[in-house]
Amino acid sequence: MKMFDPHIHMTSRTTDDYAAMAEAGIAAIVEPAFWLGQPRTHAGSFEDYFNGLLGWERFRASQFGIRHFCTIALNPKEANDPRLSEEVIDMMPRYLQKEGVVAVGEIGYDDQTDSEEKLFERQMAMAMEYGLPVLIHTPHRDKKQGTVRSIDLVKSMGFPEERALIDHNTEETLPLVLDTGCWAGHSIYPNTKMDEERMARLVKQYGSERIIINSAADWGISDPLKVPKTVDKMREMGIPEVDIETIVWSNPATFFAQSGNLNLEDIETRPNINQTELFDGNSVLRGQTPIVES
Amino acid sequence: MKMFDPHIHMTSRTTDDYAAMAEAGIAAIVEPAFWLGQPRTHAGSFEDYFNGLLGWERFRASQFGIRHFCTIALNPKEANDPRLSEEVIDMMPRYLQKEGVVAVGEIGYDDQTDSEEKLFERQMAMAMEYGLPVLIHTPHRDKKQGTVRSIDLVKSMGFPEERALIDHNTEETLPLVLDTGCWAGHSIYPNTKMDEERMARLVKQYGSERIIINSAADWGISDPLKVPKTVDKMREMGIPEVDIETIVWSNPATFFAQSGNLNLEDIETRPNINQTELFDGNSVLRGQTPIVES
Amino acid sequence: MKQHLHDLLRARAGGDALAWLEKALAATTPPVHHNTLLGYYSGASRRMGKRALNLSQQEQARGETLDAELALSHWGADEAARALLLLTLAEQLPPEEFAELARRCYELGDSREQESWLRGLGPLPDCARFLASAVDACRTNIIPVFEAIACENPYPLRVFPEANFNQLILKSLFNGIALERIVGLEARLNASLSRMSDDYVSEREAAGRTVPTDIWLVLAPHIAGEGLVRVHRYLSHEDPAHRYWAALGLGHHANGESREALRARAALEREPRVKAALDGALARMG
Amino acid sequence: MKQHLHDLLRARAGGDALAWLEKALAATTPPVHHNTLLGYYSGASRRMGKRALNLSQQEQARGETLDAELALSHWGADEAARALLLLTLAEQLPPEEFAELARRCYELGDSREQESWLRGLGPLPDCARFLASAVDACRTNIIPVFEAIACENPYPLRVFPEANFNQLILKSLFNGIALERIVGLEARLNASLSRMSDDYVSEREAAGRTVPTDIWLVLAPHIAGEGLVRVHRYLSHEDPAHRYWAALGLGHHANGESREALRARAALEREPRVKAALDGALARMG
Repeated sequence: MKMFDPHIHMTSRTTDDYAAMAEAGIAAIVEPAFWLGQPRTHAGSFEDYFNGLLGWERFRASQFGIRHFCTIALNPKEANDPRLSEEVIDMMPRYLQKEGVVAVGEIGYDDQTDSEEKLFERQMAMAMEYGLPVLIHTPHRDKKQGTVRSIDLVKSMGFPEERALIDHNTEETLPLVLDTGCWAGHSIYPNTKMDEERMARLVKQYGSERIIINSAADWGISDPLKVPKTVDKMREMGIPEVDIETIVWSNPATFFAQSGNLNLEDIETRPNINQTELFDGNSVLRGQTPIVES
Repeated sequence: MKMFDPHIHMTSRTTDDYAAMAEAGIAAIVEPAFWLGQPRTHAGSFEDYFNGLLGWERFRASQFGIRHFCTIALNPKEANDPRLSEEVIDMMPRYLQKEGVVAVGEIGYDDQTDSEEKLFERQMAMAMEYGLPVLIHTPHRDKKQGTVRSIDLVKSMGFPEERALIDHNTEETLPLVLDTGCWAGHSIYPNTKMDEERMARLVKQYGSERIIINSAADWGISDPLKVPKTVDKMREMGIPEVDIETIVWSNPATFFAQSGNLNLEDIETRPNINQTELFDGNSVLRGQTPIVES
Repeated sequence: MKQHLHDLLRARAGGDALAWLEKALAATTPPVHHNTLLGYYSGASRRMGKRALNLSQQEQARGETLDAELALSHWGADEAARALLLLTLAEQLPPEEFAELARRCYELGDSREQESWLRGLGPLPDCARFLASAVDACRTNIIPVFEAIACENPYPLRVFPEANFNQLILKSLFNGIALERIVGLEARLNASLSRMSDDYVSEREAAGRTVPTDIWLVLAPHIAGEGLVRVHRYLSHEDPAHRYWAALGLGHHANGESREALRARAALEREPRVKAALDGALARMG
Repeated sequence: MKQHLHDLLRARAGGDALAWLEKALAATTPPVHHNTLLGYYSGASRRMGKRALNLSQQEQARGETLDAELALSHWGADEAARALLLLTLAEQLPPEEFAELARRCYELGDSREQESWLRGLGPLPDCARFLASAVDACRTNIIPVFEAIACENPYPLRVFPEANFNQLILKSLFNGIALERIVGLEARLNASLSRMSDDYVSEREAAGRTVPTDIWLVLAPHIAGEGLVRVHRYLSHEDPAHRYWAALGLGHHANGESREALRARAALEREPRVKAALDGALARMG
């Protein structure tokens, strides 16, 4: 089964991960701009990071036949330094017009401070201006309250609900999101947050409409194969194939296609891998026997 | 056997890698500052990168009982923008006084341009001023010439040869390095550059004195377990244990101890791992069952 | 405090280290070369060592007259030297220049430097001006850095607004950090914190996961309705740690609603530590 | 060239795309808002599409009168639009402002934008001022970006100093890029390049690895001594590709030292393509 991991931070992952993901059937990914484990102190770091998402990371993915898209934003964890946030916000319009960018994100709340809210709102407005969907991160701490506040902001701004994906849901927040027109993301983690079995139970209870799952793998203990592993668990628990495919392919594809930068027909076919050229000591493939497809 | 990987870019590797490395016996690592696959365009990006090496990455390693050291430098691949290089060089003294910094590096040649040479020389002078060793990257292209020029620079500056580690050697460059008082590093890569068997043959021919091996694992196809795998190959080919231990432990430890920031007695004992505190959705260990050692 | 730190270091450091320290302190005389100062701030770990100060009884007593809540005994020599350096700078520089340089010490610090900086915040003059950095430090994933601001540190108690203080408590719970380590927690209990903690317990229970046993200390005081029923349930939990902290938390409850539940439990309780907590809570209610 | 690109796009793009293009071109009238221009530069892929121009015979002929070495037929519509935008800007802005904005288009570009920029460098007025960026592009690991400057692009031939040109050739060899794709290679052969290539072959052989078959084209022309002996050895290699490129390279050899070796091989050679190369090389030597 062809799968889509709509939230994974490949910048912090290895080519071994890319190879394993491709092998497991993952054909397309979205890498949201987030933080890197430690706050950055310069806007220039964000520029280099965004350039990396749109250049180097996209190329790394292509070497394994995986289509790489990204979202661009100032994340809430780094939204509290006013000097830095102004500069980052100023550079965003340049990036929001690029073809690999399928949403504004991750935006949302972390500590639920006033400055987070201000930047959340400003970036929602930018998404409206550039006709892009938004990927909304919900906080780890005080999650339910953060989810309610996020939904309230979507509604009060008149943001089109079908273009908002509210992520990292749990048993308690999912029904709140499904009561709106927003999409509901779930991050499947090793041993914590949401796991495969709990996810499968939620699908049994709520169905597949507007339900999305992801691995959110990054620099922490996480697993880039959580989407395929959850597929296995859903099968084991008797969820129909059509629902599984909706959740791990059609839903994320349809959601991000709203950006105009993800073509549903294009992503149905895997891009050709051409690794013949990669013999350089500095390329991802350092002289390994190349895979060539015609 | 306790092992030291003296050249590995963990910023681009996962916690799965840390776990596998610790399991294989790797107890200490050096992460040299290098580039990230794509040139950075702002000095602020370097500041955030250096801070990451000394903060976040060191913490990640500690969670797996691995001691993390780093080297600081403006690498030759990014040494050609004069605006950027001046700013980065200006910030280096602040970092060279920090306790986790065991050398100036990676410095050296990439395209072997004049601006690379100028920055190579300036950073060698800084290493002399701050009493630090240097880690010298040799180029992929025109490697032999680049190695000869690097050795010439060490000699012409009167840099103490025992404090210079010339890296990425091959069959052709190793004898040139051993003819000096410098140390010779070797990067063991999957399928290319130096491999386990060729390395073992070099050890048979040249012995273990001033010989160092590393994985140089990073964002490309590379293998963070190349040091232990080369140990296996050396054993298989009958190299005495004492030589193996010299190469994968004493040599790198002795070399970097010259910085004054790596204590040979300290690193003999593995640091206690205390993972009990790591339940945060944002820490490396997201609620996994903690490992506790007393 | 400056004098005290200086004396503590003089009583411990060797000649080379002290000579280095005096050189560093001399560099605080204006005009101050910022990069030089940043170098000294970094160099402290290497030059002064990281051994804990381990105060004598007399030193401890003197420290307590200066600031009873500062855990100086656990500070490393390098950390004391860094705090001394900043205190000296604060006297020498105009306030704005000092604040700017102090912030750079934090921003450019490795973990140990950041920990030192956070531990040393309280004694700085007008320390509230560094609130933004201290709050930012709470976002870190580097647990020792988080602990440096959250644990055994009076700064959050004295300076953090309620919302930031509550986030700090919640993050401590997430990270398995014992709430006992937070200075002055009982003085900062509030209704929002009870509500947030209660939501967290609901989330954990819905996910079929365990709950930190000491959460009741911050959850119980301002809870009502179903939340209070749940605390009463944990008051009879098979894990005595739950019973202990539930009793302690209920002792801070704003009204007497829990008196019956505490009495009923006290009649059954066999564990001496829990029994004492139950009795203590009942006594608080009068 | 500007007019030509504009005509090519008009002949291909739909109404919406053309309307967008005219708006983008109108934005080049001073005072130019740089961020707006950067937005247009990015937007070209989405608005104009990425289909290759595929020139008609007539269009091809016209293009060749303007620049015989530019591979316009392979450019995407977005790339032509980007080149047109920069050419128009160059006419509208003072040189320094233009250069600064053009550089930002490169630095902030995603891979496709950077590729477009590099391919479009040659036609820009005073294009040598962008040498530093073009050389920097050669450091990339993103192979399509490297190919955009190295392959089917006359810019390195015309502007790169010898050292940079040689690095470009070596990197092409490392990356398995056919040297035939480098425009004007035969005009830029040099002694350093032969020496560097010879060292590379030595390194590969010492490591027990294969050697790129077309390396002889750049290695042979200025080689002597053992290096020349090695070329002669590969002139009889079992792989006809080695024999072919060795013959071609020796045809460019500065002196006649190889005449005997070429004749001897020509007498034995059965492969028509290699035979033709041997005969050609001998003919060049006269």
